[in-house]
Amino acid sequence: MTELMTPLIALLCPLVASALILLCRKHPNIREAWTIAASIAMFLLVLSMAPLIAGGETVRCILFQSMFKDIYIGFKVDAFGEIFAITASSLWVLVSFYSIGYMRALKEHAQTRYFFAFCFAIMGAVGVALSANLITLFLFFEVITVSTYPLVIHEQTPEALAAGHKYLAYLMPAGAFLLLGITITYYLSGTTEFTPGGIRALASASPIVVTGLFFAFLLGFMKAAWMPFHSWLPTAMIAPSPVSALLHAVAVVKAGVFGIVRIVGYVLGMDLMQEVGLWLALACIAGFTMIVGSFFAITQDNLKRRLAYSTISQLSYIILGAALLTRDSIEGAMLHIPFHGYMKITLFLCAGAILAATGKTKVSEMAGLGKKMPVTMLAFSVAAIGMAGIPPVCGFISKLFLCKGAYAVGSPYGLAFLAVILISSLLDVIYFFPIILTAFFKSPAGTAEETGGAGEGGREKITEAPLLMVAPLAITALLSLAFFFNQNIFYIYDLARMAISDLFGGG
Amino acid sequence: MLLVEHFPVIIVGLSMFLAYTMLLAGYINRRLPFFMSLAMNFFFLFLSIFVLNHVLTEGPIRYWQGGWRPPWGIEYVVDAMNAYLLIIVISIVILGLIYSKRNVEFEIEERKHVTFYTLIQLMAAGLYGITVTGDLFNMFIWLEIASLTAYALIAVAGGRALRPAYNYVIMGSIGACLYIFGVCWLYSATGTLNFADMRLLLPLVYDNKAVQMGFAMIVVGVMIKAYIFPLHLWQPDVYTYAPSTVSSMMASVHVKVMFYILLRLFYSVFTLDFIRHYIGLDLVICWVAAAAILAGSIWAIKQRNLRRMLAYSSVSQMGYILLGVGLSPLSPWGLVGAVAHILNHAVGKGCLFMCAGAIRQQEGLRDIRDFEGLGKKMPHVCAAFTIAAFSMIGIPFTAGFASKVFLIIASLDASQYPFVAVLLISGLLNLVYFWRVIDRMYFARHRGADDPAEAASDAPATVQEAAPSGPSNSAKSGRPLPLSMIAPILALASLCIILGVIWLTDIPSPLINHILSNLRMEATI
Amino acid sequence: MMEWIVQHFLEKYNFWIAMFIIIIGLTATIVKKNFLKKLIGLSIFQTAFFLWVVSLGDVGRDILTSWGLKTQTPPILWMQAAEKGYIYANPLPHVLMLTGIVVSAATTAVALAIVIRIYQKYGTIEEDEIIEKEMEFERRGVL
Amino acid sequence: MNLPAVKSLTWMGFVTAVLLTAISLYAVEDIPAFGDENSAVNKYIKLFSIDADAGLAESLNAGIVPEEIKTGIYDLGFIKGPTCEGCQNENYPTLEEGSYEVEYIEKGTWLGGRIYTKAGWDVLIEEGEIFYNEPQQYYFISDDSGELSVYRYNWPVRVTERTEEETFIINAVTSGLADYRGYDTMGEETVILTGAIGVILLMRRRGRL
Amino acid sequence: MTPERRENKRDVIIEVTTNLMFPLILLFGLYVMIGTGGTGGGFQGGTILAAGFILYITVFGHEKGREKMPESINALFKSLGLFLYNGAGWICILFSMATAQWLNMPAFWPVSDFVGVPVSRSFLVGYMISVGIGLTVMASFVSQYFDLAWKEEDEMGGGGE
Repeated sequence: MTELMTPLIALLCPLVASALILLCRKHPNIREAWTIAASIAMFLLVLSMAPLIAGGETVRCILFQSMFKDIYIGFKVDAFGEIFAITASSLWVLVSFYSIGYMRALKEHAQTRYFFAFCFAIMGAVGVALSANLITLFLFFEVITVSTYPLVIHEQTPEALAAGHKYLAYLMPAGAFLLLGITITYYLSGTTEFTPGGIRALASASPIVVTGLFFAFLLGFMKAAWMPFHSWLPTAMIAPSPVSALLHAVAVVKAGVFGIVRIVGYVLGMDLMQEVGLWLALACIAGFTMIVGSFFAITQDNLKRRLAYSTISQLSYIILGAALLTRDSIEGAMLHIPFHGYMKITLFLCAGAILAATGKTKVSEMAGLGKKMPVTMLAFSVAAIGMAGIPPVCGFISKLFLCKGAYAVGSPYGLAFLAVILISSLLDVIYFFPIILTAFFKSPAGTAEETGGAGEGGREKITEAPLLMVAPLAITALLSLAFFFNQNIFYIYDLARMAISDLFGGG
Repeated sequence: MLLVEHFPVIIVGLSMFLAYTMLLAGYINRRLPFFMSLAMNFFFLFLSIFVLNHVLTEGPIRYWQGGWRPPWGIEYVVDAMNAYLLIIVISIVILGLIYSKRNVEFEIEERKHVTFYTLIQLMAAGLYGITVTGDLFNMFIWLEIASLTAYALIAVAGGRALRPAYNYVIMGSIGACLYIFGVCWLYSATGTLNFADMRLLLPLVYDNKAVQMGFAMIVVGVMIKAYIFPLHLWQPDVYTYAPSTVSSMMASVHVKVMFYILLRLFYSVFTLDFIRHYIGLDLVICWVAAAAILAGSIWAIKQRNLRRMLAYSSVSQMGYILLGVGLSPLSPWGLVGAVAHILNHAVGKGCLFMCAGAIRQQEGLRDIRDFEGLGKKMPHVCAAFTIAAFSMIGIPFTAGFASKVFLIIASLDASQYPFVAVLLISGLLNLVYFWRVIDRMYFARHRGADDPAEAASDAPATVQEAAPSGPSNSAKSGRPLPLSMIAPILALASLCIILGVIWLTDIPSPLINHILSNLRMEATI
Repeated sequence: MMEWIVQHFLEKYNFWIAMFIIIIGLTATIVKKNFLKKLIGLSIFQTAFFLWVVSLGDVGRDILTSWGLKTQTPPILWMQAAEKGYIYANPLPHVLMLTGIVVSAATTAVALAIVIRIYQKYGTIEEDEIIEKEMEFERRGVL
Repeated sequence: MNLPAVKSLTWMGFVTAVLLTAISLYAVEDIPAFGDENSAVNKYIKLFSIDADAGLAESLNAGIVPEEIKTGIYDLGFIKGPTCEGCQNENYPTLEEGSYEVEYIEKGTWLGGRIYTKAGWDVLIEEGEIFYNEPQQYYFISDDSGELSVYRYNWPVRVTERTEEETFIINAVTSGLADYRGYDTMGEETVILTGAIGVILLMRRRGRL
Repeated sequence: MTPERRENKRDVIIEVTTNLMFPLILLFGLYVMIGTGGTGGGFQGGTILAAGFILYITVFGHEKGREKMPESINALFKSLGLFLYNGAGWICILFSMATAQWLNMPAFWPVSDFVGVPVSRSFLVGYMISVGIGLTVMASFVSQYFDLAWKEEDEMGGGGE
């Protein structure tokens, strides 16, 4: 337990950057320089805490005591939060480069508002990762919700507005439920601090109350897009691609699953989940979401919507891992957060690059793109293979841990969920490989040039997207490859081990 | 007698003295009254800070008017609650004055400014008087001063404001008469008018029916003034058509002071024991408050005129405060939520009404549907509006969030679970009608029925909708707003955020504990 | 029942008279559509209320019943009052109600001013007609 | 208000009338009777009563307030005392020896412009010299029907006794209006001024203001 | 309050009677205000004075009424009365007593005795207050009468919404 100001400073970076962005709205280059600087600074600050935490320490930064007894607003960085913080902040660096290229390539309007809101959203995500108790987590949760609204409706068309209203209509009641759960927790136990293994005082509450509390939290973390409360996510895909990439593959939805894992591991606790039997309900929801989400994904022709449904099903791997309550499954869940983040962001960035380069959004139109934009499509293929859990991509690692965990449950339930994991991996293959096949091996129809030429912008020849867009997605693809060979980049693996030993004790 | 113990009476008496002087100064120069009033109110703010400091360190100030000990004479009692409210009232009055300078030049003909500012100062004097007095009948006098000035100030807008103003005169007079009627019933049972003395005498006659009915009459009379839900009929038109300065001042402080009468009655004259056991009113109050919250929000969703929407929103927000008061016998957090929301709502709603007036002055817009692209034209005002709207909704890091959390904790602590649902739902309803405006300001490009909330509200809204649609037929000064109007708006908006952070910390807890102990609550937080 | 009437009705007739007039005034205030009639009702209400409060200060009931024919006197102190056995009425209700009368007078003045403005604007002081005129204004879009 | 609102006002009027009738029927039993000079408004309010054993009367005749009555008054919080919780101490004096005087009054005597329908003791507590700001309490202890009832005198008694020596005004209404409650009167004049200014603001069409 | 204005026919009897009664009414008002033994009667006296002025205005019309009671003098009276009343309190605050003790505390007895009638030591401030109340009441009622009885078609409404 060491007291450091690092988390506060790390969170101040995007805050200051947003103010500077507003000030420099007349000069685009300076404005985006601030974004880059803030993202790199925050990433380094977050990373600087990693070795300390991987060594078993916990960094704590108490901002102030609140009027409620023994509740403070502050940050306590443990291993699990550090994993998510590293993921979000490292991806922000790449995405800020990417979004500069994207916004300029498509000549979007209101770029100042875009970068301004982006800073706040990232601050919310990292704040959720670093927060010490439920109150702090709630504050940053609402910050995420409010600040992503301008990004979702960035197009400002009626459809975008309708999508934004749907987004709020789902997430604001979620916030209300979360607040309800937090207040009930405080009322029952007198504290909302995250304690590994769960808050002791909750164990004495009656099972009905605990069940209601759990479902209040589950509804509160609707950001995790578990079915049947998922439909805001595909609708929100109307946002620009970097937004979809960072927010709907990483920040928002990962914050949701992060919260669920927090609840399972650090508020209710494994023992309580076990004895009340909530783990089964959670696991069933997750399994249902995995299978049905994959089926939805197969039916989609729009690339981003297909990715969105794939996100829905992949997030449920994490929820399932948390629900199974075994060492390996929770470790797999924790590892799947960064791994899925890197792979899924690669896919979204590729989709954005394709859109920027060719103006194509449908899978069926992508015939022959593999030759015209080889780097993009290669990165896409790598990420898609990883999604399906096929080595040599890091998706394999996390899914391996999940399968071990599911097997370790032992009971028929465990085997059933093992089967669910395998089936949904198969479904992943089914909905990803056609894209790769179409892109590489299917030669465009006879009028390919016309269709290519008829792409927006009326360009005669389809080439790669600008470098600012291609480089980040290449980097993420390489990272997701590298994680297969060395899981310990950014101390991810040590942090996961440390979190597991926090939760289950021993080593 | 310490000098600081003179400060409350100096604030009240000097503001009346100032008002008489402003009337004469108007003969010298028509601009003079405004500056006199502004300077003196700054002086009063200075004094009131000393008063709060003295109260927190030394204890309540008891000041005997004319040197007559209570119950023979009139007594001024200033404890933590009064001092807290006094600072709020004075600061909002100062900001309203700064705002009103150019706004009044736009809205009211120039030759009426002297009397206008004199009446504003008199209204401030009445509010200060209500805040510091410790005598039931004396409170009636200040109540009448504040109400009379409000009637005239509303009606001066002329036009559509006249009939609402007259309705307010009638309803307000009935309310004041019910108040004094109930006071005289209490007087007929105890023979005294002083708060402290009556608090000592009343337990002897708690089962006296005249006392119970007098209590009920006072509560109803004050509820009319504070437009608690079933008695709010006069309010929306008044707030819609009054001059912007007046409606912002009334919505932010006037109604708070009216509500303070209720607080003082509940906690300092009667006891929560009486309210619970002799008339069993606490849960009734809670349910009335819940009805007020929901009904106000739902009516606000149906509105298209911005200020009318804000008026109905005030109805629901007063329900928050009343809910806190109703929960306080069961949990101290209820009173904390009420006390916190008095400040938060004063700041936020004042800012919103000022924004409405500013929008009307620059662009001539009243109808929400005409707000497209307003964020580009008046960025500061729209940003302030957004922040204050967040505070009303209860987004974290704004002021409203704190009071919402206090009230939820209170209703859990009192094990009155339905009100938790009411609070959360009303937060979502606030989201609906405020987000409509924010969408219009910043994001909407196309006008029409693309907004589902508005398409839903088409049919019912036509009946009771008053504002003519379209910016065509309204006076507007195309010029950009002067700094003297933008500065108070931004000040209030930043206060929303600063308070939102301060309420999260434990900085206010000494003040809260003083207020709880001065209002005779046993528990502390 | 009989003694209830004697005790609470006949011996408190001041209260009942006052309440009767108060109810008349209050009902007229709320129900009447004519603004001047509303105002008149309000004045009736307030005046009846003052009447009751002043009658609270009346003393001398027990004198008439038990100590022969002595009576009360206004609370203006004079030397022989005590030995002549006069007793003083209660000054406080008079004090309060002098203030209340003034307040009601000021309220009436402001209300009258508003009524005159309304008459100058709409040409009528009947609430229904005024509301119809406002609807018509809306349709025409003036003001 | 719009048309439906007006209709609802009509109903509100009748409801108010019925409510007021019901309220007066309910509460009339505790309204003081017309001309009752012993009512709380006109003379005193009864605090409590204890049964009179022999000792109390003698001690009162000897000019000493017995302990039972003292503790009773303490517990009500009127007087600075050991058991006074949260009462306005600085407003009320102590009930110590020598700080009060007791005199016995026959039934039916006129004194200070008021009439005694019960026999009993007048207890006047005061500290400091007879002028402003000295704490005062007036109590009356009646010994009717074998029990001692303790009353506290109210405003009119004290004023009709003291107004001439304190304010040099023989008209008690005026002294109350202009001195004891003079601040009310100042507010009242301000209300008149407010009305006048409001009328000017609304109506005046010529002249400077 | 009919909007069309009738030209007022002069009536000799009424005008002569008013001319006779007007000073007497004012004199009686002054007597009620300050003539009685003690203080008090400010409000009543002021009302009687106002009644006299209102009678005069009713008979002779606004123009002559304004000659008798100009607007500026009216406003001066309105404020002056309250200055007297309020000022009495301020003097006491300056001497660091509680407000509105009407100066009859021992510190001020010499002053009062020097000025005053022996029966009443609060002579000074008592009369200050009576005269103040009377002035304010008279001026306020007269100005209210001026404004309310003012028949003039003005513009429809003000700048309201």
